Amino acid sequence: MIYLYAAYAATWTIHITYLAWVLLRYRRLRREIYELRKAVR
Amino acid sequence: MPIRGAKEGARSDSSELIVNPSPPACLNLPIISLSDVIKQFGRLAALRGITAEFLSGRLYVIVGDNGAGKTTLLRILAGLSQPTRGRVSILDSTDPRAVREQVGYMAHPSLLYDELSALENLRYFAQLYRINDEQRCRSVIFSLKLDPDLTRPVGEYSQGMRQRLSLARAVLHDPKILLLDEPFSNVDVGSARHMVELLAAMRNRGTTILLITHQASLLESASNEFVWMDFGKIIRRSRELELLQAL
Amino acid sequence: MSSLPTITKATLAKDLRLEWRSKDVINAMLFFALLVVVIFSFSFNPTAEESRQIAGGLVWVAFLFASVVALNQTWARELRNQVLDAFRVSPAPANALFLAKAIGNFLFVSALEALMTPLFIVFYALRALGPGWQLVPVGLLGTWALVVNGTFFAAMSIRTRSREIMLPLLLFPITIPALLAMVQATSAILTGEASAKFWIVLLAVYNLVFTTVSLLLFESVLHAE
Amino acid sequence: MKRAFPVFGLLTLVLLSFALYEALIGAPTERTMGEVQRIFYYHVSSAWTAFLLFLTNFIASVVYLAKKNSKADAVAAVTAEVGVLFCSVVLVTGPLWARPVWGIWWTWDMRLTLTLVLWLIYVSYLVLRRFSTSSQTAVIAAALSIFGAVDVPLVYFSIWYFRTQHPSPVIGRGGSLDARMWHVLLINWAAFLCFAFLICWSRYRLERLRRDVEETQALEALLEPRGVR
Repeated sequence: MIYLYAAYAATWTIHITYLAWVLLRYRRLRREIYELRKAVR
Repeated sequence: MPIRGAKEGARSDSSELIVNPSPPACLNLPIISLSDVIKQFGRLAALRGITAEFLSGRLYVIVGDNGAGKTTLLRILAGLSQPTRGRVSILDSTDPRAVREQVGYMAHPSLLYDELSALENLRYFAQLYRINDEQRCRSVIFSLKLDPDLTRPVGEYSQGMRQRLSLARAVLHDPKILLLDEPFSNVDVGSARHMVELLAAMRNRGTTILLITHQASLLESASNEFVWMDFGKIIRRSRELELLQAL
Repeated sequence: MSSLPTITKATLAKDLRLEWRSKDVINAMLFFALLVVVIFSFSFNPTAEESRQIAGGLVWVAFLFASVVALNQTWARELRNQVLDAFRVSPAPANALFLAKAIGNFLFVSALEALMTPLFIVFYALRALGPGWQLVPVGLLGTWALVVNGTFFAAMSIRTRSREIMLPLLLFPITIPALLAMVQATSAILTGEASAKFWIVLLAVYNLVFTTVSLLLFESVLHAE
Repeated sequence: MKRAFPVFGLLTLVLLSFALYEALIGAPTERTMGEVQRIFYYHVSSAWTAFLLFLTNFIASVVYLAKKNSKADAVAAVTAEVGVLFCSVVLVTGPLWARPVWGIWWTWDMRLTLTLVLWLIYVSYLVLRRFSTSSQTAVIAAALSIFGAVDVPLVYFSIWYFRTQHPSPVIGRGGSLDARMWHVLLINWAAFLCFAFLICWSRYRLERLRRDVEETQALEALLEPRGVR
């Protein structure tokens, strides 16, 4: 039983870690766009 | 066939023709044209929209600060890299690779094998152009005042000799268009003058030459037009070097 | 396309001449190979019977590591003075360059194997119980399998940062089936317990497939920029 | 188009929860393996999703080489990344299933080995993308993807023969699947596919945005030094 839960938990941990990483990159990019806009003006 | 009969030919007709640098009128056709060419390397743009035409049978001197995009422009014309955007047309072909046989390219590094002798180097590069003519290699080396029988490897040549041999490699297959990146760097004044004479003679026979240099004054009499690049754009073109510099 | 064999030959002759003058590949490779054999002998000290079982793996892993040294050097010469650009501006077919480099590497790695094999035989007291002549096709096909992909990936990795590390990273995963085939074939022949036929056929197919793919793709990789 | 993303996201979330419920509670318990068998629904649907993503990567790479279309390159980059993600899930859940059922974490079984090799190939693909100089990444990555795809059948045959020579120490999964289990598996697969598509979509948008930013930055950056002069 413990293996079952471990597997399901592991699956979602991997997915959520990845999504968090994507989100982090997205935010970094957003900041860059913001700064770029400021620089152009 | 430039540099043919290099011994007498090049030197005599270059010295008389250098007085009158304007090419025959029939050759004044655009041989290279660029429209809005952009080249981007990641977060850096080397070329930011270049639109220009270069006419056949002329010698253009490209000047500008380091990082102005001169070398990138030349590499794109040589087919070594593709523009990120925009159109390049050389000899009525939009693919620089289709006209490779017609283009000679001399880069800032020598593009030669240090371990081989001058003749061995040229013999190999001649084969890449399907030229199997030992005599041709020898005469090209000779026309640049080098000794074809020298067995010393190119690695032991002086910088000036290496530059001249590098030019020999670029003109080996008698190209219609010659692209030269800093051909005179570290070359002594005498050799540089000789190279200019040779280039002028080639131009007079119809070769189009684009040349990057920091020693533009060397080419004041030979050049047809000066092209000034800055920050990835062509800022100004002028027949007179002083006019260009005055602005 | 008629220029392909001529230019291949010219390029190969040029590479061999360069190697003859500088000898940097051969020297580095030979010493490295010797080190690999000696270290392997220290690490595994089996009886003759055991060594027959593991020799296939041992020998090919040693060859694989040693050939990476040679493969990394393949394009080093073309990068000095950026001579590669001189090839790229010429109308010569890209595949001629690839074939010349692959054949050159094949010769280097074969020479290396010819020198390492006797050392392995001496250190491990090897003797084939199966049909020994089959080791020849296995060796030739296996070497080509290492070299054809290695040459291609070396060309790829010169376009990356930290290129020396990139080559094994790219090469090893793709080479797994070939390596498995070489090792299994060699073990089968040495122990004489099984037939190596399947593995030889697999190696031949592997070579055919990857030689074709390499020739199809090399031009775009060489001119990528 | 802007509305489609949250709507689809919500739909996927519902589907995923339903699939989770079905996998943990809805599906019948397997007789010999017991509860642990339920890992199967996540394991297999992740594997199929990963293979599909790698296939997409291969197709996008071929399209890129043929047409030099930068959108195809972005698709290839994204599907490889998400494919490796799902493949990692397969490789983690696999041993977690094998341990209680077979008593060992890992065996050089056909499917396991193939998945591992695929994972290695695509990780090297991602490393190559990261390390190559920017203007050449797309072409050499596409070439590597084609090498990887061509390699898969060869890996398959080599391991297949390797295994028939030395029969694996474990009992295969064997047996046909119960209809109800099939049902749950397909629901899970559908949910995972939607989920993968959702990730790819947002990752693709991020990739395109990144490229746009890079381009604007490239074209603008040179303005600054001019201002200074």
